[in-house]
Amino acid sequence: MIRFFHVTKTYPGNRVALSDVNFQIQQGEILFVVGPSGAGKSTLLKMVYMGEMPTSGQVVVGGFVSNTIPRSKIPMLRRQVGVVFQDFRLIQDRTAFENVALPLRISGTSGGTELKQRVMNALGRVGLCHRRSALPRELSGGEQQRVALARAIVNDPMVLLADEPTGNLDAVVGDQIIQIICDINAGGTATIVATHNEAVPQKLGCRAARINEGRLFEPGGGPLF
Amino acid sequence: MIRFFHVTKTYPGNRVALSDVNFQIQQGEILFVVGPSGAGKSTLLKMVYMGEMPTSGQVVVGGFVSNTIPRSKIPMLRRQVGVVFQDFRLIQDRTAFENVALPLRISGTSGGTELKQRVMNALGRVGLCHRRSALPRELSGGEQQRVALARAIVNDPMVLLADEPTGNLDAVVGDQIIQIICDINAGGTATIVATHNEAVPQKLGCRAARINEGRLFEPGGGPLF
Amino acid sequence: MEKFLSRTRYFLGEALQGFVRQKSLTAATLVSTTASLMVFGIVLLVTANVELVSARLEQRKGIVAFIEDGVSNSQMDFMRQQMAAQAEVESVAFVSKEEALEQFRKSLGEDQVLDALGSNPLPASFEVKLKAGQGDAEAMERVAAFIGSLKGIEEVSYGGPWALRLDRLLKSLTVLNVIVGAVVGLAVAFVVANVVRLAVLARKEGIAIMRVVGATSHFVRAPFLLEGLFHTILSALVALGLLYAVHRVFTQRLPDITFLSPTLMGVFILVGVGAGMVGTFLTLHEVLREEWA
Amino acid sequence: MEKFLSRTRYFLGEALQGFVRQKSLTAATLVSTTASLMVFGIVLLVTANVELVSARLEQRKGIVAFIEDGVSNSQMDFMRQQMAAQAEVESVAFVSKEEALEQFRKSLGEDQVLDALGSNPLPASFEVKLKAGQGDAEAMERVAAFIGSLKGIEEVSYGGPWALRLDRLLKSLTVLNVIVGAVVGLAVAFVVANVVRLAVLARKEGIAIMRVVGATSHFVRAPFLLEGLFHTILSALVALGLLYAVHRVFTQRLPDITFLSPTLMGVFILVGVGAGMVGTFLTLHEVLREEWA
Ligand SMILES: Nc1ncnc2c1ncn2[C@@H]1O[C@H](COP(=O)(O)OP(=O)(O)OP(=O)(O)O)[C@@H](O)[C@H]1O
Ligand SMILES: Nc1ncnc2c1ncn2[C@@H]1O[C@H](COP(=O)(O)OP(=O)(O)OP(=O)(O)O)[C@@H](O)[C@H]1O
Ligand SMILES: [Mg+2]
Ligand SMILES: [Mg+2]
Repeated sequence: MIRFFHVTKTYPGNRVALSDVNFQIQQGEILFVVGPSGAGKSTLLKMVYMGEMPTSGQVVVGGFVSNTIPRSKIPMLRRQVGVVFQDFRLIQDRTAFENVALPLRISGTSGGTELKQRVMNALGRVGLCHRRSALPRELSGGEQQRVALARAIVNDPMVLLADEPTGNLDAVVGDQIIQIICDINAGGTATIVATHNEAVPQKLGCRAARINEGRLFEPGGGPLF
Repeated sequence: MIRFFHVTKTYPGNRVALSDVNFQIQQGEILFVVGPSGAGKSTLLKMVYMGEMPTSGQVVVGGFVSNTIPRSKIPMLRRQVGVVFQDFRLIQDRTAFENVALPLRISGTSGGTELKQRVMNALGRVGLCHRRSALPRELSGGEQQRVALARAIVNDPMVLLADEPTGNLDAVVGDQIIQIICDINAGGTATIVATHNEAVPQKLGCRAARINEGRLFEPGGGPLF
Repeated sequence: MEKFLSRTRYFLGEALQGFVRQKSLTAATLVSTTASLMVFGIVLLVTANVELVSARLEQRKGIVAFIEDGVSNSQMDFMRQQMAAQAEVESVAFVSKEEALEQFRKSLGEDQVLDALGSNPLPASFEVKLKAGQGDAEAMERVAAFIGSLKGIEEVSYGGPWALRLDRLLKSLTVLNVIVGAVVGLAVAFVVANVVRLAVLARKEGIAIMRVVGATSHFVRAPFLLEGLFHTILSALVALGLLYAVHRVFTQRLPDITFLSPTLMGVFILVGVGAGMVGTFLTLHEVLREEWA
Repeated sequence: MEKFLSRTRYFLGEALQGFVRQKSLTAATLVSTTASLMVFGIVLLVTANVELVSARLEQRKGIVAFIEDGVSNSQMDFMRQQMAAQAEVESVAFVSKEEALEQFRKSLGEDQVLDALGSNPLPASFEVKLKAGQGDAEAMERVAAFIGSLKGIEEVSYGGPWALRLDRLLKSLTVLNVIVGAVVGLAVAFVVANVVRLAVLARKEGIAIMRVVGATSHFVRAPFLLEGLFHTILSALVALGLLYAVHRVFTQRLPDITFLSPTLMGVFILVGVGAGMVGTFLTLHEVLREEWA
């Protein structure tokens, strides 16, 4: 489903954010990427939805290959990838409901009533049905984060990316959120979760890779893949 | 320095975010406010810089009183309050340097060379001198959070508010950041840190108050004050 | 189908929201575009009326060739053949001296004066009708000159000079229409482009987010296109309404004045809406190009 | 002092950034404002030149009163007193028949024809000069009428009708100036307001952040005010430059044409810059009012 093949990303000014990263995730697999601030976690996720392109190497997601994908096909890729951004990226002048509905509107896969159902279902999973009419600035940080998760899963994506999805959440709600992500994953969605909190994958006993200064290692082994 | 007196905040739609909150912080004191998502932590901090006004009760910060302060005086208050916002609030089309310089430019207290020194000093404390020319979108989440802290402390504020200042940071950098906040506090700045992570004040053995559904409790006692 | 409807409703809602949100801006836009379009509309109105006059004249357009006295019948037949052979000529009718007198008498209403004349002073004549569509002033002039050169024709009379002047006026009006249309079109395009630019800027972050969530550029553009379309259509309609009001005021004094023909109405709406859409497209192209790719 | 400079530099930098960033918008703004201002400038240029002609005429303004032959000296003295007693009159000079002849002879350049005349046909006259500032056409007319009514005066000659016409022209030109100035001012205000609105919208979040970090509304507004000022000043200067070029082109044919007087130049710049600033202020007031309080 997702495969990184010798991926290196150098930002302007010779900042190496990823260097020779290799790994592979099948449908239904989950990978935690753990590392300190500035390690390259968000950059790795950006590569998956092709918000950034590798400087060298190749990223393959579903049938899309980073080297050959035309710009006009990128939206098709992104519609199959749900992302919880580290900074949420909610549209400020839309309600929680409309923010969650956005991917459905974009893919145009559902009519009025079905759309409503699916949005309320997603909001329900993150426990925010009662806040559906609130604008992002009327939500607490953690609530915004949960709305972002609802938006990421509303479309039953093939791939789910979550960047620091519990950064603004207390232990109780944080565990609930991780549980939701695991549930989605169990439904067959390939999942990558980036976090600075090493306890999260440990508690779950999940596959975790450590990233530091752009290099990815699987603990108890050499470089991955 | 800061005093909350029977403060209640009700958002439109009858959402009670704070209810009868009382506490007091002297110069040089630090208070951790710990609580789950949506408990009212950010709302409490907003009251201090008067981004929101109490529905009833009174907030006193320095010489400013929430009931009587005219709108035109609010900027004067805010110049003496450094805030690390939960969502960072960096200006997207300014470099890290310019973002940190903003409070100095606003208060107009320093000329060109002094300004440069103070900004670089603040960036140095959070370990980001080398990223001074980066725009926010070129920084990782944790780096943005640290720039936000640098901006909050560059002006030697009388009050420092930090909302979830380690939400995007790994344990190592997070501890450094907390250390910086404690240092600033030790210099006489009244400080409030809001976090969902109970471990933080425990580790430091600092005064901590628990907030839940808008009610503030000091552990081992009844409601505060 | 339901999906299509729901999507259209969504785009319409989005567009309307931008339209309604900044009222003072929408009002300013409406005023400027309507004012520009009114100028164009008035020029078109003048054109329509000149066209009408010209068309009426056209109906009456014909050439009368007066025949010298004493021309033989065979000579007349020859002349008639010559005239009818001209490509522009539709029909040639002979009016004898007697018929001419009869017509004249009728037109005067049984007057006695003519009888007093004794002999009939009116010449026989051919009435030449030109084919429809061949009736422009120059063709008429050419045919008249040809007929006048025939032996046995005493004089040729036709509406030439008047028609010529009118045709020239119509031609310069057409040029004026094109120029004014272009200038007004530019103004409308500029104003609408501007309001669309504002709409896009106001939703900058929202657009970036949509992109990252998988929106195609069509999806992003649709509401802004609609918003531009709203502005232009509203302006065009208001301008058309005002124009009609102006027309009504004039008809109270000059009841013969016509409103825009369907064609001119089409031109008017095309210029207004077309210019607005061009402005919208170009701005969207400029503003949404790279930054939020 | 250093602080003040650094702050000013900061505001200027901010404003310039917005100015430079959106090049096509800045260009469009410049074109529209400059075009509007040019219209105003040309009207002012016409005014300046009519004023000039009028001023020159004023200098030469004077009344000549021809005296009937055979008026006695005492009668002349009386007339002279009467004229000099008028409030508007500055001086009265007597020109005798002989002096008149001498002047005429000189002006003809020693021609012989006059000698052949035998007797001197030229009348004696008074040359009446009006006080400066009293020289408007109506005053002159009044004085001329008075002098004409004196006994012993044969005829009065003065530049009256011409001056009157010029004065009227000047008055209607002043009205035109006010109207055109107002319309152009409105247009400039609208265009500048618009570009400022765009600048503010483009920095919406930045403004909100500044506010929350303690910026006064003055601090937030300053760069936008400067940006509006840049646009207007640039437009005014470019328009002034173009106007000067137009003036130069005309002077090649009509070398007497003058450029704007300092006063009119002041009016021009005041209207351009003033309108731009009003537009800027109103927009900032509207756009920055509550949303980011
Ligand atoms: N657009 C960019 N231009 C230049 N440098 C960038 C850009 N984006 C990220 N970087 C740099 O690349 C490095 C990795 O960034 P990344 O956002 O991937 O870190 P991260 O692991 O997500 O960190 P955090 O936990 O703090 O969010 C950082 O040093 C960052 O400054
Ligand atoms: N502007 C607002 N309008 C309406 N409700 C609001 C507004 N701001 C906050 N709330 C609500 O008030 C409650 C407290 O919000 P607050 O932001 O203070 O929580 P918090 O403790 O900071 O939570 P978190 O840890 O998730 O950031 C939440 O339920 C939130 O939805
Ligand atoms: Mg990150
Ligand atoms: Mg919060």
